[in-house]
Amino acid sequence: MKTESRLEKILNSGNLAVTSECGPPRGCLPEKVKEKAEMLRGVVDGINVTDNQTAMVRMSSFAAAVIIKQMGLDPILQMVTRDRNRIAMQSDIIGAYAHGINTMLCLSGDHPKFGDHPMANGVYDLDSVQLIQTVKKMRDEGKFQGNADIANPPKMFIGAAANPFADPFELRVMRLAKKIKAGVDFIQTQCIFNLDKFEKWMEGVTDRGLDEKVHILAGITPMKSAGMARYMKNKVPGMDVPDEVIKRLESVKKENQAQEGINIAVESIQRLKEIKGIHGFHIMAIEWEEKVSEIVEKAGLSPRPEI
Amino acid sequence: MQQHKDMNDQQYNGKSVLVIGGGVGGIRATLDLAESGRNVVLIDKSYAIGGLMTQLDRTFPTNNCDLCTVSPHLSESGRQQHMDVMPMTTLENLTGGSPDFTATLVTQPRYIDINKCTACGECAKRYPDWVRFTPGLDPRAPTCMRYPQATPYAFSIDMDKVTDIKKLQNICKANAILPDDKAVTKKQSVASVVLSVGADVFDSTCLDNYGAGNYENVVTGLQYERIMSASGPFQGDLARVSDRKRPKKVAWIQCAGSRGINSKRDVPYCSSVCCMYALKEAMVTKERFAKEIETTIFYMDMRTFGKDYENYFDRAQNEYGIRMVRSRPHSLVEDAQTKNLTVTYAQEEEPQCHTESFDMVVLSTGFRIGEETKDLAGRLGIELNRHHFAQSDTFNPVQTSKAGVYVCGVFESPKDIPETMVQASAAASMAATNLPAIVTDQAEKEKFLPERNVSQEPEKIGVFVCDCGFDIGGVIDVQKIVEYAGTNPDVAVAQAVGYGCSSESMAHIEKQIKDHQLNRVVIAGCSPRTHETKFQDLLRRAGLNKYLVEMVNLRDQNTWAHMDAPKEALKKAIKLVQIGISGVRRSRPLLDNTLPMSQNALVIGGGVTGMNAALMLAKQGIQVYLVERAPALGGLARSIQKTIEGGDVGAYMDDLIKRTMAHENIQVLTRSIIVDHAGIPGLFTTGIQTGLRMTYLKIEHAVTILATGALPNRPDEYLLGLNENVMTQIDLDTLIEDDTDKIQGMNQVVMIQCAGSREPGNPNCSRICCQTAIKNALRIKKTNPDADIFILYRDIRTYGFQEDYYREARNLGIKFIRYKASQKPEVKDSAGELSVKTHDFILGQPIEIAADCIALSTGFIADDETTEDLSMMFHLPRTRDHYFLEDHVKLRPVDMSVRGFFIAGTAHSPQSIRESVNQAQAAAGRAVTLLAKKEINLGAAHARVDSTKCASCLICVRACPFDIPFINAEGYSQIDPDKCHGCGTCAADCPAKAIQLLSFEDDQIMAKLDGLFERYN
Amino acid sequence: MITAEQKPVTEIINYISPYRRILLVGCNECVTVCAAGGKKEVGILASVLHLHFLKQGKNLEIDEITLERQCDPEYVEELAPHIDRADAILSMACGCGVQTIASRYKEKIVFPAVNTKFMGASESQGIWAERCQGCGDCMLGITGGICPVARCSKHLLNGPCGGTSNGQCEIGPETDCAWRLIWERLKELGMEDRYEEIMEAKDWRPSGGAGPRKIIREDLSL
Amino acid sequence: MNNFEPEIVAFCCHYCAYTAADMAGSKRIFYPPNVKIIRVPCTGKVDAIHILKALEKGADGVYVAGCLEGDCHFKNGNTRAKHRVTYVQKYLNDLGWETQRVAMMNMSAGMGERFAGTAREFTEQIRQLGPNPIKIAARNPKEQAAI
Repeated sequence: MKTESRLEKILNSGNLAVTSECGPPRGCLPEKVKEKAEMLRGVVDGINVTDNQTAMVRMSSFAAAVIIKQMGLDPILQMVTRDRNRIAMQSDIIGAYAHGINTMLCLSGDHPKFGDHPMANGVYDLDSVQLIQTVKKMRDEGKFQGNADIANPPKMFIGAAANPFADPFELRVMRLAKKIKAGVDFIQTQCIFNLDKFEKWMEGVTDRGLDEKVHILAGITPMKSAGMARYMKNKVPGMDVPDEVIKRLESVKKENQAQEGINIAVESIQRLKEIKGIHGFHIMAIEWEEKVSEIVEKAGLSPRPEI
Repeated sequence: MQQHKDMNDQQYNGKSVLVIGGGVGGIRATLDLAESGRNVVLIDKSYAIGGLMTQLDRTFPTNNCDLCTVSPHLSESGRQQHMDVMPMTTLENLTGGSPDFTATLVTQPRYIDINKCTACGECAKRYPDWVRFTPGLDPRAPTCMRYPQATPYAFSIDMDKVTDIKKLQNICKANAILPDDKAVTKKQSVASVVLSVGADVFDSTCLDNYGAGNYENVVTGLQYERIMSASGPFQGDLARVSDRKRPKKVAWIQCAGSRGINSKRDVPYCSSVCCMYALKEAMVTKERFAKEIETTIFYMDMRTFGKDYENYFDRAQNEYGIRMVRSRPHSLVEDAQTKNLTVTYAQEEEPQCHTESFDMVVLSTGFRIGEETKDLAGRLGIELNRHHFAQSDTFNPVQTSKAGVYVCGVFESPKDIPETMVQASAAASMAATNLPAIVTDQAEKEKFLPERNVSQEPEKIGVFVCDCGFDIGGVIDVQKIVEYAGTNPDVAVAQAVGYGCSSESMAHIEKQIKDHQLNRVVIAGCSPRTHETKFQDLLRRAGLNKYLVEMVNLRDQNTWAHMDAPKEALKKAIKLVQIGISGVRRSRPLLDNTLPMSQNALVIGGGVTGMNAALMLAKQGIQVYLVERAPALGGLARSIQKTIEGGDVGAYMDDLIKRTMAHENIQVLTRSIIVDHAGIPGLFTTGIQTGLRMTYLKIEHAVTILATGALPNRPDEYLLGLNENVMTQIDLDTLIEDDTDKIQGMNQVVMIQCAGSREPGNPNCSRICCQTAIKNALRIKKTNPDADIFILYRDIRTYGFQEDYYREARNLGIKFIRYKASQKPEVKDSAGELSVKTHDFILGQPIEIAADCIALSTGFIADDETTEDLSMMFHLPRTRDHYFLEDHVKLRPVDMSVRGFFIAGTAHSPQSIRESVNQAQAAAGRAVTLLAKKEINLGAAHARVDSTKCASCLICVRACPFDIPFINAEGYSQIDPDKCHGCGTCAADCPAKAIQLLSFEDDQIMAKLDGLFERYN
Repeated sequence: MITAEQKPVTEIINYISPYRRILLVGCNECVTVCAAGGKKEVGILASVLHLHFLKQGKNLEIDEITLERQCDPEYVEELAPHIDRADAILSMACGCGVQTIASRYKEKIVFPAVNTKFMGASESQGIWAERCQGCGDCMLGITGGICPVARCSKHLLNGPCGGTSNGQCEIGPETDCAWRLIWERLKELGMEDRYEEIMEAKDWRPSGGAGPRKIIREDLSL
Repeated sequence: MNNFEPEIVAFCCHYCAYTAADMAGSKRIFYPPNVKIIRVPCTGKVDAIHILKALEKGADGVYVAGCLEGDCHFKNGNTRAKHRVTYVQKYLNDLGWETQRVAMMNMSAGMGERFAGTAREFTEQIRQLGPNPIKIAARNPKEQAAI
């Protein structure tokens, strides 16, 4: 065991892990965080706390993660390199670990252009790969990125994202390899709608035996409506939504589209379970946390093992 | 130099070349001669030069009125002094012999003093029926014919019609009317004569079967041109004569009066141009009026044999959807009410007759030689052929039966504008050989005072205002302008000068400049477009740089345009004059930079064309390098025995080669190839590797003539090369000469036309194949009268007089069987027994013909490799099928777009020996016009870079439409004055303002604005 | 080359409207080449300003001068004779030029007439694109000649991020994904393997992280 | 501002527009005398500065007249000119001037009617716009005082 991370334990136990996420509120009420997190109690092994996702200002992922931790749940601290330089990020990592947060996800983050502060300057002092290196170095060597020693270094279970659907496709496996080289422990993928393409990617991954070196959690997002599907296809960068999915949602009545979306999610999980190298699922039910348990149920992923 | 000049004078004082006929051909010949330094007299019986072309609306193959391209800029001094244009003049007789003729010329009274007439048009406006005036052209006319008064808009009084000459005299403010004008007879000593009298477009009314003349909606091709022409009867709207309505269905009937057997009304020859002009009229009809108008052409053979004409034909059918019906309708019937016309016709494919009704029918009538021309021929003592066209030499088409008398254009044989242009230049070129060029540059220099250096002088401006008679003076008070101009402190002289361009006024202005030591001149009169050069010369004569004059356009752009508002016109005039004065202050003396021109020529290709071109140049004292890649001269013609007219090619070639090798001015370089090239027009250097050792040698030359020829085509079909009895017409030609027995042994001979031509890969017509086939067929018949000869053809294209041989062949029982491109004949070889299978449209079934010999009319294919290499080396354009592409297919057929390059022979397009000779002479003639300049004038209006300001930003390099600027070794933009076209785009774009366009510099433009707006600044 | 483009004319007008006599100074270097502040643009701007103020009935006096290079004191010295009669200086050079003038003529107010944009190359006539951010530690040698710092909108040294679609950057289809370009280049060079080498966190000191930068050449300094 | 007679500058290329103007004259096609032509070899020579200076010096309207599009004697001078006219219009717009005070025209050498027509229309257009604001300002010292 590298860390105290529950997620690490689950994964090492050979069980399929399940994570989900909750986006912190755009205000100060801790209850908002609590409500969402509560819905996930006993349903998942870790809760990603997003870091100003889509570059919209929200409660800091650090603070929200602390709240969740205090509820006795297992937050996964997301950290983007967009908003803070290496000094700020390392201090947050130490601070978070001091609050018992032991799992984190290293991202570069959406460009400010997409957020509510397009005029903001992206920092990008480090990129995600370098952040992985940094966290690993802090954990394994007890040194800051700048090489100074850390008294009582943080032991973070390090995660990163992978998007098999962004192009150039041929780079996507190599990029994963690069993150592994940098020291990532687990990967949460972009939401998967195009399963064929995903399987192709996984072939590449297993061919190189990368699945032996990292735990891959397949990203799942239930669609609330055909409209949402279309939006994701056209508006969200690096998202690959096949037309069949949109057609399938359109084919049912509006009021039933949400249910259909959940069905699709569940079916996807069933199919993905069969793929070698998939060690779990990351269910991103954006502002729809209440549905996660249903999905986990139907996908036969519950109850979550006790460790 | 001086001595040389005297010698010149003794040789021929005032001797000229006489050009008869002022059509495009005559004008071309006149200009070529004048430019090459020969005195030339151009006479025309009409009161305006321009000839037939001026009546055409648009002309093929460019489908626009290109007259402006050719219209003589007769005011350009260099030419003017060699040129005397005499309208309304005829040749009475010609005595003596070459090169010492005496011509008696009679000029009919015009009753207008050309020197006074300003072409204001008042007389024609007030008394239209008393005054003859044909602008002739479409509305572009005035812009096209930039004629100064030497050849005016050509007014003349029809005295028989005039009832009261006084009235005329009163309205003519220029008092140019000469009531007692008399015919003038003049003796002119002449070195040679060029006949360019053209032919008449014959009176179609004799075609009663087509109701020509009785049916209103039956018109001739020329009438149709006039109807479409904007200057025509319906102001350029296509309309039927009967009801002024736009026709929905128009038909053309080809060969109306041509290729006929009815000797009363038809001529037997082919008029050569009708197929193309019918296609053109049909295309223009759809292009300019309405796509919906149905156009149908009834024809016998589609004769689009000219350069790229086959493509033109394809476009007509495929892009414009013009309907082609292969049939010669025997009659037309008019519907009494609708005045529509019913055409009855049959097609060989099927027996029954068709009838179809049209709104309008155009008779494609051809050329006839008129009685006047026959008389003229008599007076000149030249022979005519059986069709009354000028008899000319087989191997020298412009040579008439009389030494020193040359012919060009339609009078030689029916032909279109491009070929007329070629022949005109050829005839001019031949005519010039009888008359050494006048060495003028010396004379010029003597005529002009040395230029005064005005750089240190304060501006001293002279303003001269024309009243141009009523045209300016009648609208505004010239005196007021003069007074106003005087108020400018630096205006030393301000005067009214009447007709500024009249000789008296010019002399007066010259004197004023000298007396008052003026250093800037403003001429307020007509348009600089027509008169600037005239006044620039005036300044030179007065010892001033020619760029120190500014012309103010008071007439064309003021009084003419504002006659309705004289008060405002005066205000505007004053401002325009002020603009002129302010502008001229900033004008600087500029030098037309010139370079001495080499007097050598490079001729590439040692075939018929190359040798003829070389000899023409050599005869005129030009040093010629004749480069041939083969070990010996001769080219393709070497393998031809006879021409269709029976000329002995072999003998001709022997003699030609002998003369070429022998000429002291020709250096023959066989086994030679061009390897590099540099320089500017007039001063090229070209590298050649020559001889077995490929020795490198560099030659300097002013001009280059491309005579690289084409290749005999050998397509891979009809078993050619697989069976010895399948041969090309060239093989057959030799066989006929060398192996009489074999010919006599032949029972059946089959000839297949268009083998490897008019199909993908070689889309155009090879032009010579039809005549070649018929030529060889006739020769076989001579040696073996019993032989059955079959000619399988798509269209028989025996244009011009070749039609005679076509008829003869048919009379001798030679069978002509048509095939379609889609249904080509098949050649079979069963155990050495050859036979040809083809579809017979008349029998309506396939037939098989056993053949002892199959002759394929394979024609030409472009020498792709050679033209590609040379076009890359010389930066010359090529056609889609890899022939060289001339600068202007119609009006500059042997000039290439790069000055100093000329093209002739089959490198231009497929053509006969005779035609190649023509182009060779033409190319040489055109080359001489350039060489005669002796120096390269690079003009003054070019962009100049101030390297101290240049930021080397490349903007000019990228902006120049002609890729002239480049960043030189010092790292600054450099623009070669000799290459710059003078558009000024770079000057406008230069972000460092480091580039100025001389004579249009920014401060000059700003000064003009100041002049206009002084009130506010 | 340093690229710049003219400021909105209204902004320029606001700067100078309090003054009567303007010294308008162009530069014959970069801003000439990128058609922002050369002699030609100086003339055009002067005329535009005249149009505006004459319309107000105010006759603005503008002296137009274009210096060889506004970022060299010697050239800037050439303004000395004209400086006194000017109420304000309007510079069409990049920021370097404006500051050189400001430091030389302390008593006179200097306004910039252009916005200095970036270090770019001209793609074709009239089009300039950013190519360098002067990071002071050039890595083009290992990125196939394409700079991730200047051309990746996140300056990722280990790109591409997950936002690439159809080879374009997530910020918009008009921007190429620098890492796509780098990858293609590496493939052309047969250096695909290079891609998997991790680029360590960048030391930003040479790019200004350590404060304003200076180059000192002892051998040249007098 | 009644009986206002606009002062109009037309930069005409030698090969087309200037020739067309001569044509109009020789065919006696009348057009307003307000238009004063300045001849240039090609409209490619006409730059923003020339147009601006004309306005600055007091022109009520300025137009550039070149060959028909695609027919430029110098290949593309007229399209270059068109872009420069647009460039000037952008400035005028920023300054709150009427952009219609400057224009680009195209005509072939033969189009005397077209020349006269455009001259007529443009003059009328400027007449509607009224005089160059600079001139108005110059006439009312009051406004001047205001500044």
